[in-house]
Amino acid sequence: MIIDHPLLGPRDSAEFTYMGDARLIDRPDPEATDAAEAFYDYGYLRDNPAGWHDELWFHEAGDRSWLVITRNTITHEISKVELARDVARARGRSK
Amino acid sequence: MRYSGFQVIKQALTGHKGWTPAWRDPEPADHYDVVIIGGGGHGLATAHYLAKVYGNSKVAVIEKGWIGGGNVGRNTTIIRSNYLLDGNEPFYEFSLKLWEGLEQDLNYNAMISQRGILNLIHSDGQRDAFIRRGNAMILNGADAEMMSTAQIKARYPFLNTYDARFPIKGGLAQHRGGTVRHDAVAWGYARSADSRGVDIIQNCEVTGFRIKDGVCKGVETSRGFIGAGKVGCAVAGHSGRLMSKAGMRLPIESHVLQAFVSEGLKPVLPGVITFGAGHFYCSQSDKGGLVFGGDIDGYNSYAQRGNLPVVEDVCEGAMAIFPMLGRARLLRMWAGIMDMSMDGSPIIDQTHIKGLYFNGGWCYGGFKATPASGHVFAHLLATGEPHPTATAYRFDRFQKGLMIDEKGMGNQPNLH
Amino acid sequence: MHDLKPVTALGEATPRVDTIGTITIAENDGVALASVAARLGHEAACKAGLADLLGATPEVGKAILRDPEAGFWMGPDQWMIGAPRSSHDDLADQLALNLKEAASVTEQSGAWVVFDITGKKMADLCEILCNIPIRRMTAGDVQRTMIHQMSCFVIRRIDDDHIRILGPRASARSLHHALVTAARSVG
Amino acid sequence: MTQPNRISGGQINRETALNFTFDGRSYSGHPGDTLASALLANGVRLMGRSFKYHRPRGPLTAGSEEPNALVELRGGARQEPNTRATTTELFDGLTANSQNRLGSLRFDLLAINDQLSNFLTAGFYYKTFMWPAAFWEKLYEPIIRKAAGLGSLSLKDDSDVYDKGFLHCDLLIVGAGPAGLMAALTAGRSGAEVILADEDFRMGGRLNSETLTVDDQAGTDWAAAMVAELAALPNVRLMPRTTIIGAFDHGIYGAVERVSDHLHTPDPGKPRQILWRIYTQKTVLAAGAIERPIAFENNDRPGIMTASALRTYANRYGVAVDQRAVVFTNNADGHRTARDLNAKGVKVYVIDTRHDAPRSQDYEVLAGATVVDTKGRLGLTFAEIQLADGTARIIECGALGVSGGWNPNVHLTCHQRGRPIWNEPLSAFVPGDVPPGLHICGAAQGDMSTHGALAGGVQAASDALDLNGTMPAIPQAEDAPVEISPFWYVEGCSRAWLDQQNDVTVKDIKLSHQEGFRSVEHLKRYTTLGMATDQGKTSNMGGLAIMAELAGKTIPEVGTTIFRPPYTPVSIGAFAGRHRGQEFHPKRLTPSHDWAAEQGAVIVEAGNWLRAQWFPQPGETTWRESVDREVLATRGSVGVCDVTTLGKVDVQGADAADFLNKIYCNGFAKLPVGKTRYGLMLREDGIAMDDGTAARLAEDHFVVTTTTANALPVYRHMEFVRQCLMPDADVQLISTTEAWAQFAVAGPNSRKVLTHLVDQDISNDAFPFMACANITVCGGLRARLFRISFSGELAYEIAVPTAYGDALIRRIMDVGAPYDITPYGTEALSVMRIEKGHAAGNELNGTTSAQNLGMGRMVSTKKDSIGAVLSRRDGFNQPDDLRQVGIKPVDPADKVPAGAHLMNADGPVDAAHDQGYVTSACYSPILGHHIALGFLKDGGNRMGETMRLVSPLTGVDVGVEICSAHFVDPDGERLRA
Repeated sequence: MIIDHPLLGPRDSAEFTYMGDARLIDRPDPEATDAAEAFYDYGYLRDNPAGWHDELWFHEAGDRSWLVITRNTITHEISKVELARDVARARGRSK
Repeated sequence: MRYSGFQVIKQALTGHKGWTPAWRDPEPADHYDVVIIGGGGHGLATAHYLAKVYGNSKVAVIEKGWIGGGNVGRNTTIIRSNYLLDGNEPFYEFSLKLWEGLEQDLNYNAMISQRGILNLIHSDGQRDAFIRRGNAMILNGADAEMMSTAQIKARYPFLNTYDARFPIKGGLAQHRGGTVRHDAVAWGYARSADSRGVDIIQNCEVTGFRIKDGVCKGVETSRGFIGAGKVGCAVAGHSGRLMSKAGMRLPIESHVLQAFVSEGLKPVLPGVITFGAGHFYCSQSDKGGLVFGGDIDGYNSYAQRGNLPVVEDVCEGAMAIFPMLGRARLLRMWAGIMDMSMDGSPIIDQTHIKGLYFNGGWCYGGFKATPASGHVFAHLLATGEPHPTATAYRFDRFQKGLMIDEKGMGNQPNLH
Repeated sequence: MHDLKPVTALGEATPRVDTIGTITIAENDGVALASVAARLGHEAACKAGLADLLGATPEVGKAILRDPEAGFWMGPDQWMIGAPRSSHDDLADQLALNLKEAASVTEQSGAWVVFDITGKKMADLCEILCNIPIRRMTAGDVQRTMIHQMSCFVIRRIDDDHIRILGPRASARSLHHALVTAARSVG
Repeated sequence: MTQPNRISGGQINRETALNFTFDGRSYSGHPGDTLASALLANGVRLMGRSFKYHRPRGPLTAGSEEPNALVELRGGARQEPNTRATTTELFDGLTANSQNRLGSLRFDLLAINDQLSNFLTAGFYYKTFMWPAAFWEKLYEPIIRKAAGLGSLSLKDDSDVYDKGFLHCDLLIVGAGPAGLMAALTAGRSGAEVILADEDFRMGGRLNSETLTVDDQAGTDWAAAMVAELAALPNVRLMPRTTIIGAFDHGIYGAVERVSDHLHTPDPGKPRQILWRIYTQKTVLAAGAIERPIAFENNDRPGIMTASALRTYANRYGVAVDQRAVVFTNNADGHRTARDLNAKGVKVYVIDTRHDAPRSQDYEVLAGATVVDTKGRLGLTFAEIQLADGTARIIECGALGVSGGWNPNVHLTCHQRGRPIWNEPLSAFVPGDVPPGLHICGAAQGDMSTHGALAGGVQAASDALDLNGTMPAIPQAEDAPVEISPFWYVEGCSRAWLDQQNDVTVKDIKLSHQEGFRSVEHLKRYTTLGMATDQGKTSNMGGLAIMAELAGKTIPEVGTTIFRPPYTPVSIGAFAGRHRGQEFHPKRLTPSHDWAAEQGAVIVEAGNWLRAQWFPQPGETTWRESVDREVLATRGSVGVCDVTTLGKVDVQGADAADFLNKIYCNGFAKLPVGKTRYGLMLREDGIAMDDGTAARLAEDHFVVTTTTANALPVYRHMEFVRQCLMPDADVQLISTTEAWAQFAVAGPNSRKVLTHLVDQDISNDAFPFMACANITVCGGLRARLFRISFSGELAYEIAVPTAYGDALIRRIMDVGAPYDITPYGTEALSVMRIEKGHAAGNELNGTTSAQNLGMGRMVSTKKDSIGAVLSRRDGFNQPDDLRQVGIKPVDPADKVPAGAHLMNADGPVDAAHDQGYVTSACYSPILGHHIALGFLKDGGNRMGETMRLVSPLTGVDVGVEICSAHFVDPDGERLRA
């Protein structure tokens, strides 16, 4: 596969390491009263869609950016690639 | 019709006119005691054991395509019970024992071939881990043997023990491991279940579950509603897709695993062998093809096809231990969808919806598990209780922190 | 002055040069290296500091090929700076001093082996070594890529037939072997 | 040597003779020949045996779709089984042998299977060999396995090398026939970067096999001129002998270039083959079409082949397979073969299934007739014809060309699971859904005429590249329509071969239908149709058509067959490239590697690192002697060990301490500058991930160490936390593992040794336990010093820039000489850490929690850290949880080996009563007996308990005592000395 890196342009996916669902960015609040349940959900349950999937890839053999890639799990088509740091900021992880 | 050598001769002499379809092609009934979704190895085995062991023949297996077309029809055919953890080993050993009597049980020759499986060892740390595993196997009543490099070399004289980047320091063998003609497993179970009255309904896709007040009443299908006392799902690879129709999210991701076969070659490999310093395992089929594989591609996929990096990685492993394979040719590559679970072990359990049961999360261990999976799932469906060898395969183990993690990779499915 | 004698990444007293057919593979032992990462909120100051040093801040995927200091982009807000070891053995300290709180500087001199590869079949050599579009690259283009499982930077230098490869120093011999083997292969 | 069947013409160089042998007999051919054409020229039709029935076989085709003429090419370590004679380029000195025979090719003893074929029908093995049960493994299967396979491997290491490479282009064109050549010209003139690849050694495709003209030139000459023109374009790369093997995601194509296969041996340093990964924006598929046979009784004899193959041998190679030939066809193209053969002086008969078949002045056409049987034990001698009126006629012939129509070569279009669609006028499948960016033209698309190919090539290139402006003119060429009347098999035939290699006959398809295996997938799997080395290129359609007829369905209703990569089988060596033997993975050498080698150190692999395992001294005969000495010397005085391999990450920034607080379960915020702290890192699921130290060199600067094995995953994890979980923290990370040469100097005299090196005061007061600092050594070389200990002794780790590592180890040995400083390797390192009770990889095995490791209390509850929440789950906090313990033998002479399981002294020995296991074990030279670390249920409360340690696998059953894991200096006094 080829990942169109937002900074570097098209790069072979073999340069990247896959982690999984981009919801892993949304780490729950450990102080919340339902933290145990929330972390179980965060850690273990997945939508696992047959279709579009936001997922985390690490440019291990490249610039060491984590990326959020929107990829179709049926066709492998990639429709969007963003720096995970930007996504994390947009999702309010900066505190 | 009973299959036998005599029957083959008799039919040959009478123009093969007497052979009948291996299973019927029935219309679905309105209601069954048990509807099993998924006409793969596990679903068909479940039906066979429900009918044969638990005496329930009001059973239907519904399959969206053709039976045996999923992972039972596209794997590397290996059977073994060389597991480490208590949650797994008794189950897989139960499975291996069922394999050992399967041909007679089914009256179908699935060519179970116990030519052994050998895991190569390349470091002291790996040896320690394999000794622990071998002991766990023996303590669970399975067989295991530590083989020296010299013993291995005698069996595989062409093994690279002289110029290896990661020297071979021995191996853990399970001589009862081996291979099975995979398609025949599906067909054998189907034929047996059918002969006991189970309806095998092909080209029937489940479009939804009919759930009322937390109770599953049956399934909506492309051929209409089919009522059921209990519904068992055995569609590994597609578990997430199916269970989402019941509103469930699972501790499972779907991943692609590739496998490969070479051109037909005169026999060179006596048994199954796995490389311990890379991703490569291999056996040779009764037809002569080297059947081999390695790691999953590593990304979520339902595409049933993989990419080159894994092909290369696997062949590098092949050349690392068998440099004589350089001129053997890879004939075909294919890929299946794996239910990769969060701890690398399966789930066989009731769901929170009454009457709805789940069997999945097989990662790439599903084929060898087929008989036991069917047996214990039949047990669960018939009795409502988990089979003694499968008590650990619960949904709530993740919530409770009781994972069954053979590889120690944690909650990242693509690492299992 | 200390009295310890360095060795090259290939473990020798002097840098090695191999000529195979038209290709020359020369270890370049004379480069001091340091990475510079901008501190959060100080990106502009960091870039300005680098621009002072190099004439400009290297853009994504680019190097500034310049004497005595040169530099290339490594990652978001991160650059690798190189300079002659003879004059800049304490490159990291100098950079830290210059950039102050604008950047985190880390010495990298020991982490890399540097090979200069020249010759008219340089591009053929690259094609069997790594996944970079070498024929489309122009002077100053930099790509991080895998060469036989080793993570390397490939920098297209000013001369048309010249690339510089920075590879992991501990694997210098494996990398050298890969380069020499590839050179023989493309002949 | 004469070549009796060699006729005039063809693209061979008759001026040069190439000598070769087949089954030990010498023959000669010419440059331009394939092995098959040369053998046919020499009158050899019999080239192989079929898989199951061992039927005599000759070539069915003249291309890579060949199922029959497979040979063992070359010998010794270069022996290459299953090699298609039809694509093997002849070279001088070529040797080939026939395969899959018992005895000689002519008298194959296993041909008995053919006599028994009535018993060996499709799937017969599923129904028998079950009684008695034990006989399957002992008798039946061994017999079956003996007959398995086709060719044989030499079992010698492949002596050739392979390269792998990457190419980038705008347009990849697959196939250099008329369509591909025109596409290349169109794209090439536009300035695009073009790769034109063809599996053949001569570009031109079918033009080389035809007598057609293009622009009044012979087709083959036109093609040669076109190739020359393309070669002159700098932006066009011509790749003959290059097979595109697969269409992978996002425009990545796999290709195999056969660099040296046409040579006797590769030139020095040159690869046999190169696996190319081609990255292209767009692709034009111009792979042509493959002619399919018709099934009739005994249609598999040597001499029977596709009509187009007969034509190719005549036109391209100057070979008449026989002077008397029959063409059996259902379409107009078969007549082209007849015309060409007739023109070459071959006596030709055309058997055309169509009642309205066109007549000829030059040869006899039997319209509405069929071939109903053939004769000839080792090669065709007679064809038996049933005429339109039902009467029979026997025709003597040695060649029979069959044309059942042409199948567009859709292989690559299926690689992303696109399904071909049925085209009624062609009676063939044409490409359906195709991979993105793929454009198809010529016969591959169903445009069967030369004009269609030429025009289609221009169109496809122009479409693919979105070109405007002037296109190349379309040369003049024939534009004959396809005239075909579908005809799949001769009625009443039974032993009529569909899959010739796997011996699948019409009868087998009927049986498959009868037994309910009616879907394509079931049919293929039950009969093995299409599972041969040609992936069914010549056989699948026939099988499908017959199944359709039996099932009363149309062909597309029965299903389509899709192809999977690779297009043709690929050497495993090519996929592996250089990564074999010592080059399987790169090596990482420590800075002291050369020095250690000089000392005669035994080297061990640690991941990709090579490390000194121990340093044998003269007189030492076992590794234990060396290791014991190294341990005792270190604990007694001082030892030195290269620890460069530990991962090192530079963590800087204002929020560095907060960041460490997040990744480590224990606290780092209050660590003073100049101090180091042990840290335990959990995964988010609460399991221990890694451990190491973090040294605070400045308020905003830490150096974190990881274990050797986990350096990469830990770094990745740290970047995840930094970028995804703390995106606005001021933290910068970079790995510095290889930047520093780091040595552990350990033992009571370690300080004395270092005093000779370090330029600063390192007295206990100035540099206490867990201190760290930037220092200088040997008069000014910048260095780092950490007072940390893995061995439990007074110890330091000292780091200098890597280039000075070699000098430093030599200097350490020099200045340490008065203290008898002893280098130690990973074994002694391991012994000392076990003696000290430090967890390492065997304990941090991915399933153990902080609690298991006895570090549960380290998980801070005052702050959030990765893994903290999920480590509080019930399963992590059971009363009988595993706890790390020490284990020693009751009898000091006993070993307590790793991997053994702990059992209650008086309880049963089985899995249900398993109490725990040994993770790490060694002989402790200090204590004078073996010791071990392990995990034991409720281990914290079982100190002093006597248990049974069993390893049935290795024959161990000993009594052990549970003890503290800290065997040496439990209070840590030595560390602080």
